[in-house]
Amino acid sequence: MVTVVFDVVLGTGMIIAALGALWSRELFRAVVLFVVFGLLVALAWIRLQAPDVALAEAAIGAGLTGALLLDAVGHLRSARREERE
Amino acid sequence: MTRARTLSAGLLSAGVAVTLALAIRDRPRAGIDLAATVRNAIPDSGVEHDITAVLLQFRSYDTLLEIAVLLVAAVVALALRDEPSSRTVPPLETAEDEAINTPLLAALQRLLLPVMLVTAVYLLWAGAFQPGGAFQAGAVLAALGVLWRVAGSPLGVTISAAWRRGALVIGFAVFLAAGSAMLLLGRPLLNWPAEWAKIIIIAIEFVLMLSIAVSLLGLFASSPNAADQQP
Amino acid sequence: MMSDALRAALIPLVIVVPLCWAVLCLVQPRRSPSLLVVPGLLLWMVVSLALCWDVATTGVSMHVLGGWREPLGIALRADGLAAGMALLTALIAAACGGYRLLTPPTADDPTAQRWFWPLFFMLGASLNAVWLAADLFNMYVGLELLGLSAVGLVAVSGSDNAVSAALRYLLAALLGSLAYLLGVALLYASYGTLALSGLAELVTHNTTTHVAFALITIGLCLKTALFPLHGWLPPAHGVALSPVSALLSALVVKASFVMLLRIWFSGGVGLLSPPMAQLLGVLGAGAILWGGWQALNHPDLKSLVAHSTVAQIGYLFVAIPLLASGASPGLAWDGLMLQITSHALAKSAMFLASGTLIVAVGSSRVEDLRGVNRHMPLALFAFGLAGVSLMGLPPSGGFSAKWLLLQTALAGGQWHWVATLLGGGLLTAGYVFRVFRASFENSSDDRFDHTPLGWDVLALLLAGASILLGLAGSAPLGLLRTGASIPGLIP
Amino acid sequence: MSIDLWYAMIGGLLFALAFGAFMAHTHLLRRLLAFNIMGTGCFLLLVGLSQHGRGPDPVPQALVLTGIVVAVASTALALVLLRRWFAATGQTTLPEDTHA
Repeated sequence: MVTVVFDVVLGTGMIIAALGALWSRELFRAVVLFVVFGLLVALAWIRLQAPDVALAEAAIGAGLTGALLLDAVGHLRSARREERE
Repeated sequence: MTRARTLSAGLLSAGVAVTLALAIRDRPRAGIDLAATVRNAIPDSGVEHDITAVLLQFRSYDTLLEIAVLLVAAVVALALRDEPSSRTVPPLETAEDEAINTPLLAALQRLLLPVMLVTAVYLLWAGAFQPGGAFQAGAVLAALGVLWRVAGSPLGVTISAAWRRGALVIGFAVFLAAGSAMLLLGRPLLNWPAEWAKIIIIAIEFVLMLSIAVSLLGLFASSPNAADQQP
Repeated sequence: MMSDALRAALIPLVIVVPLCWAVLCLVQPRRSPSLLVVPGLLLWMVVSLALCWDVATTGVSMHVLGGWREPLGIALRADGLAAGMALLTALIAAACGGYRLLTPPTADDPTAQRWFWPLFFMLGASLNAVWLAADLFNMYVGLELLGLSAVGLVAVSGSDNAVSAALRYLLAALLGSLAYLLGVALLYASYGTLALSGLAELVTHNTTTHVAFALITIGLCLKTALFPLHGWLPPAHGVALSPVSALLSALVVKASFVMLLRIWFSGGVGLLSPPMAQLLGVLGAGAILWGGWQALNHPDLKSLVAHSTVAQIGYLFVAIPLLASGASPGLAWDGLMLQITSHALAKSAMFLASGTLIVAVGSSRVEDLRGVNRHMPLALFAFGLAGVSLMGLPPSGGFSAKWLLLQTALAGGQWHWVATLLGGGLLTAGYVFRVFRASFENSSDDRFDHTPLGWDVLALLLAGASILLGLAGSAPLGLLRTGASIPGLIP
Repeated sequence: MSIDLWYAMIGGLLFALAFGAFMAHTHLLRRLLAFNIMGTGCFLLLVGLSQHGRGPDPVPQALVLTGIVVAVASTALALVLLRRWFAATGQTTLPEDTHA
């Protein structure tokens, strides 16, 4: 029973985080939600009895891709700020 | 973004959702139980962990090509960094960058460095028996590198371009050389001799870890703007 | 006499040799490239020739990678189509590589040269990996390697336009592979195997399978740039370095098409319904007309040639309903094979010749070609020969291809394709003559840059080979029929 | 309904939602986010649906590991190109989409 509730909550959370990552007005927020999404998916992989994938998802999917995207957002932002000044 | 574009995208999205729902509902349950086949073949593979066996034995050719994909991405990143862009935006010290250079982070880094190194090696070694392996270990090493780069190299070590290129390619090169060497022995490509399988796989995993880490880090560090910040 | 061990190694060697050279070019970039590259191209050609010879004499052969049989492991399957495409790849790669080697050094060359060759060999290896693949997921990885190498090659030419074209290409390629992968996911979940041969035995009619095949088809059509999913192709092929454009148009778009053929006719045997086949044919017809019309009106020479690729891809898809109808599958198969090969040769020749003309004129606009006929007769002749094949004039390979397709359409009573094939030929004639009319206009301007003679020779060789396919097509067609899995086809 | 089927359905829904966003957005970074979520949806569907009624299967899990590495390589390559494009033109969308 507890696990059923957990799965329902986790699945819903993944959808909500994904929607946030896809449609947030602010880009920075979208990327942060993407990282959150990646961590939730890592949990889902554990529920699917795929610990290898969970590790990879957390390290690469959420961690590295997230870092890459955050770096890019920061870059775009700072360049924009410079332009305005 | 126009209204028409959003509307048509929404319709497409709904269409895909319905189609996939139907596909999932009507899935036939015919066919082969490949998981059982894998289980039966594990004793012959030289490794105990099933995923590692799939990645480096049964479907090792896929993994070889996958490492090639990573190598290509890293090569393109290096190529684009090398070329002088016509109108490069000057490098900027942003507020975020300054905030990152704190003593706290430096301390954290000094603490995390050995921990992450140990984690990476453990993950690599564990891959033969339980979850873990070259990819996860490589990613942890790459994360280490990212942290290193973000806060400036604490040990004052910089790696020359030639070394970095060598580290980038070594995983793929060793994997390819080992696989092709089997052809010289009159065996199929990537067909390891049973008694050597384990040692070969671990050796390949080790160099793969290095190359995966360097590729991922290289992809992170070789954006045109980041290049300007490096000596 | 080849030893058995060497024969068994031929299939993987076709992939391993270019992979090795990709690594060598990466670790030894400072060396003069020709010393390294030329032996690589020669060895690659020798291995591909040997594979063709082996398949032609002993028939289809398999290579069980890692010694693990399907469905547990992955196998490479060398049938006539795979061996023939591997040889075609080696030939066109040698010509394009030679063209690149003969390019006089310029200011941006050190970096461009250094990164060009690893990507070039990776592209070749991934093409061969796709031709030989017999596993759904392996095809996905091969296609991704191909896509990223191709995008990289477009991007390394470095201009701002190249970067945006590469981005657009990359997005299309990624979307296409995801659609493909989702289809593969549904198939694996349904049948528990990724091997095409295994799938063929298990596959049945049901919603999931139809959705999976539809997703795979959409993804691969996007990658093949089938109208109306072709938007990414003209900028990418138009802006890349000329030898890169030649490789992309001649071979890279064909890779996803060959996968489509294999998946429909070797994997999902009997799944292709007549309406689906007709739909692919109609889109192909749309491509022929739309691409031809665009080529007729585009001011830029390389974009004209790129739009011509969109149109010529259409012919490949028009062949699908003809193949599926089963009226005379042998004719349709031969026509399709000739269209693939003769277009590959003609289009690479045309891109190389266009590149030469553009360098000589110093402009990429068609109208700036004024007077080029007196200064660049060889390049223009190569362009014309390639044009003859694309138009489908006898005695070219393009003529035989279109003639065979026409005959099949008539035999099957599919009259609507006849009009399309003829209309497409007229449009092709229109855009080829447009280039010629511009070139033959008198001009007082004599300021043409010198170009290497080798460039013209390479373009002429490719164009000549495309014509020759029409005169001596029986041997290659015999090879390409080996092991083809089309219902009703007598090998 | 099994856990596997539940996550397979979530995966399918994620794919569809992200596909909509991929088509709707013109900003390249947003399209990359959508691409990554589509990929994750696809992976979940692959593993979930394959394991549904069959138990854990290492083959699709290994395929997903391969897929994740390919996805991060593609994303990183796209970001390098995007930065280059942005540095040259100050644009974050492709020229064809700017006026769309």
